[in-house]
Amino acid sequence: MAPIVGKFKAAVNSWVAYSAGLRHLFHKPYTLRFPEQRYAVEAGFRGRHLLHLDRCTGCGICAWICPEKCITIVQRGDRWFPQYFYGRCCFCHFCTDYCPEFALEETVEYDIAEYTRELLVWSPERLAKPPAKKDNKYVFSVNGSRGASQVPEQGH
Amino acid sequence: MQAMSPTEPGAQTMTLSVGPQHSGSGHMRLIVELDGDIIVSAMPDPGYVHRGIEKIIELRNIIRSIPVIERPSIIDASNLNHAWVKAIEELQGVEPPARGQYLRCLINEMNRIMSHLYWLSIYGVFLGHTTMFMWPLGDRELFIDLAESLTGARITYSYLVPGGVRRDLPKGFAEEAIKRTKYFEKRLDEYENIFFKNPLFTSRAKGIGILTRERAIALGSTGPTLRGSGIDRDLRKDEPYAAYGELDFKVHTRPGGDSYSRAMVHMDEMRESSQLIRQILEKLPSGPVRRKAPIVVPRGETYARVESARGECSFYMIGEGGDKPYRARYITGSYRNLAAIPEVLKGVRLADMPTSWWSIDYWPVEADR
Amino acid sequence: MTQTATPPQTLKPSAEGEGWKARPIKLKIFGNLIAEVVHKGICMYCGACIASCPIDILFHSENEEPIMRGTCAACQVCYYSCPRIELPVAEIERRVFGRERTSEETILGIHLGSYSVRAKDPEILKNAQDGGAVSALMLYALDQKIIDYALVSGFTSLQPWKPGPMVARTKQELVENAGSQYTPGGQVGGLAEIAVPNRSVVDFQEERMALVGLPCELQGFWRMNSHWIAAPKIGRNLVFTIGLFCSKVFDYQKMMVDYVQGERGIDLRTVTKVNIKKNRMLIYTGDRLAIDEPVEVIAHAAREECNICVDYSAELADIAVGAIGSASGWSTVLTRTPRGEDILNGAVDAGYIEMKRLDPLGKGMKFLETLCERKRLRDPSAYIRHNSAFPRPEPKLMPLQVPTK
Amino acid sequence: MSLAHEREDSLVKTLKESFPSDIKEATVVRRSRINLVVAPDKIADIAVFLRDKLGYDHPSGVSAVDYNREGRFEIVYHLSSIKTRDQQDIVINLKESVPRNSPKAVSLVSVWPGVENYERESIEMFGIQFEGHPRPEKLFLNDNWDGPPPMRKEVRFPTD
Repeated sequence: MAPIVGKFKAAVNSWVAYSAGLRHLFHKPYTLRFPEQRYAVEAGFRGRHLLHLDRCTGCGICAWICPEKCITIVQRGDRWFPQYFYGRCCFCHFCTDYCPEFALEETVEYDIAEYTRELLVWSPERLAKPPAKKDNKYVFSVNGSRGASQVPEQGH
Repeated sequence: MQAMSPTEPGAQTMTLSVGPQHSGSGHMRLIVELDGDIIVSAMPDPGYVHRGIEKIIELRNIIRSIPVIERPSIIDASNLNHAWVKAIEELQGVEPPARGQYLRCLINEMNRIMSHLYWLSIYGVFLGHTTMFMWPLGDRELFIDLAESLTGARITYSYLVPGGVRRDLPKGFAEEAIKRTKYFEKRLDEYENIFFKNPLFTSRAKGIGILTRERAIALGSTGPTLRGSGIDRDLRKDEPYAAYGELDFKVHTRPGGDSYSRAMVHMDEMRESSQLIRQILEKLPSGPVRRKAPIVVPRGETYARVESARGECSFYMIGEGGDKPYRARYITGSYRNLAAIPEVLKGVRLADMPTSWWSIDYWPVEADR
Repeated sequence: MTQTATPPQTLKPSAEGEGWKARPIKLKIFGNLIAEVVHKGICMYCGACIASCPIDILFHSENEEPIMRGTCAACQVCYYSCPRIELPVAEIERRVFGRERTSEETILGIHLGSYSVRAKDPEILKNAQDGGAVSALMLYALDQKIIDYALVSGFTSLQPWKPGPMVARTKQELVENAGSQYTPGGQVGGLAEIAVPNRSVVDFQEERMALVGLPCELQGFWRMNSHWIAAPKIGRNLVFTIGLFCSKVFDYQKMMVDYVQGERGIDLRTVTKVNIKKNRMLIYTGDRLAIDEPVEVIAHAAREECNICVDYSAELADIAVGAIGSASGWSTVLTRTPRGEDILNGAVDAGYIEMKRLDPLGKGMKFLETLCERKRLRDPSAYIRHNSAFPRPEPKLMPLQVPTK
Repeated sequence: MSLAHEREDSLVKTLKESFPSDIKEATVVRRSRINLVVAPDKIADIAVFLRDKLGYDHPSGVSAVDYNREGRFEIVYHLSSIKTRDQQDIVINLKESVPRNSPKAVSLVSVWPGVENYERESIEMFGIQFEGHPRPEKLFLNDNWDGPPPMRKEVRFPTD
């Protein structure tokens, strides 16, 4: 008797499994096609650093605290500024935390890939440029019944 | 359906080298002795992703070591970070403020869910169940998004520092988190319908890869592997740290000791953690989130341990007063479950090897350090 | 291997400060601070260096001087946060008050009004030094959510009556830490020690704070916030400061431990109030007056670091509070900024304090001015390399014109 | 350092009574942490006593520390107990010191099977020989590593 009941339960369970899968046939996918649809990260996202040249005193705390030692202090005229090598940076942002002067900030720019390693070395002037404004942003939102999906950002 | 008993010794057996390849999460090799289809013995050969983190820690000061100690298991970064920070604070005698403790528990529980979800998706793809590969990885985005607004990073947060946490809660975090955890619990029920009740899985997991209670204790296994053999051992309850003393939650165990019960322990813990997140957000006290702590490891020694997603992650740290520890012995959950793998794979059919092996949630990167 | 771009010609000069200075080859690190300030005996233990250190390795210590635990990163921030190295008062006043002080305000500094204030709450009055103005104003600011917590000087360490920075969020904590202590406590150091603002730039719920401090501590705070190498990040969540009148401060070991507990044999734990008034030292245990002696008895305990301080009436505070110039049981309050004025009037309307105007030409204010003047005549230049640029009165005093409101 | 230590003190007392001569030092370091320094030759039967009588059957790890200034290796067995419910949070650090020039120790795999991997790591990282170890080969380092044991203090890497 038991194997028949077992077989019947197995059939029911597998039907439950298939129906659970089929129900999601018409849900929208999560995936975003990157360059066209861009993921909207929030203000505090730890992306590329932004250097305020006027506040930086060249004290070197960022180079001292950097776990990957990817910051070197370079001289510009008679002042000193950090220069970042993004080939080694792990974006832990201890530098922005420990900078005593508000001179380093997080930006939401995360696409900083380059073709050559030399271009990954960001000089202070390049760090000082604010990130470019990018549109076609998508926000990950959850609405109870319909489920989670990526919806275009309302530009809040 | 009990697994076949291993054949008598001396029978003609074939040794098979499974690996070294990216076995779901880092390279590792299994030298498996087969008698026909049944695994007679399995000997893990770890070490392909060994980076010598214990040596690196001795050369860097304690703040610069934080990203290093998170690398063994980046999807469970904040629990490992918590073990490191707890060891330093015990030596320094610094006590983070209450709000900092609660935020630590919040990020730990979110990390536990993300780690279990990643485990579940690899579990699905090991059994060829690609829907089970897509869904958990997709739903992980719920919590990655929350962690990104809280700490600024998606996966490796380096959010805990000696003395507290680095940032306070952003505005509107609590409502969003409560909405997402409720939605997530509905998704967990769907996982059970499509995967855990599915006979395709249960027939390959129930009764497979038995780890008896005595062997689990003797081998020193920990985390869901231990709790899957019916032992209610959870550091958050036995040795309450951070704010776990003030939170009430249940430790989930399953008596079976087979792959199925280990898997279901993961599922129960995910529900428990999402309920814990809501509870933490309710009881969150006000006040500063960080206390000033020196970048110094005072003289002395301590053995601090934390319940990470894969089990107890511990630091035996010896300080001698400088800003670097004299010795930091780093034992992670997977390293302790390494001894259970041969035990679990004995007598299992080769086709069922992935289910019983991956139910231990063995993470080669975390074991090799 | 690195592409060095051409150096930018037109780098904008910094918002405040002297513009560009070549990076000195010889960096001024904590060692220089110790040599030029602490060992020269002019460190008044305000705690500005302790708060400003970016990597948090400077700490309070037993013998009232900053100590370093760990390895220094040579960033010069602590050196340029110390008010005893250099104190450009004119520039700080432009920053705090928006204008420099006029010639009549040479002695009392910029102040909008002078009042006599007493707290209405009996619980505050019981513990207060005189009128309980500081605790009452803080309580008003806490209740009206102007601030989230107040950094007051309380009893932190294990030794009884050893002051230290304390975070006060509730009335109970305020009352507990009310009353002045006449020994230094490193108040500004509490900014990084206890009330650590999260240092990241993104504006999360920033906790607003008010600071109570001696005149030298306020000098340290504003020095830390004005020099371009110092740490502007630390005080950014400050709403207003309350300064205390102060003639000089005593050494904890010599005054409390050796004299009061040693010679006079009074257990410091039982001491409830210490008051130095009209050149007499009054020490109460319970409500019994245990010691009533002239101040000269502990003259040897006076810290000689205070001999060079010329600021009696907390000239850089929003609200300056003290006992001199009012009847006993009342506190004299000088409001120096519009913000201070609003808080004081708000406290009166909300019924936290009762207030009487003090006539600027009256006997009390005259006495206050003479004390300020006597302190102003101390000669700081012998100690500080750069003169501390506190304006010095002309030799003979012109009669003050009544400032038209 | 905090609260009451009766459980830990009673444990230390029972240990001292049962092995008066062999235990060099038994101290309560921190809340629920006990250090137990024993002579290398007596560690085996102390281990059996710990496992059977006191119920410390769950090994949490083995650490080896290179005190090169004192010329010794220290091998620490971290033991916790699951059998006795009320001692779930206590960890006993069973320590033994072996001389640095001839680091020989007795393997405790027979007492706790779980320590096999940790001892293998100490073999390859510090060069300590464990007698009676079932498989004393390398664990993490690859087979053709002929360099010195990397975790010793005299092996200096270029500090970054």
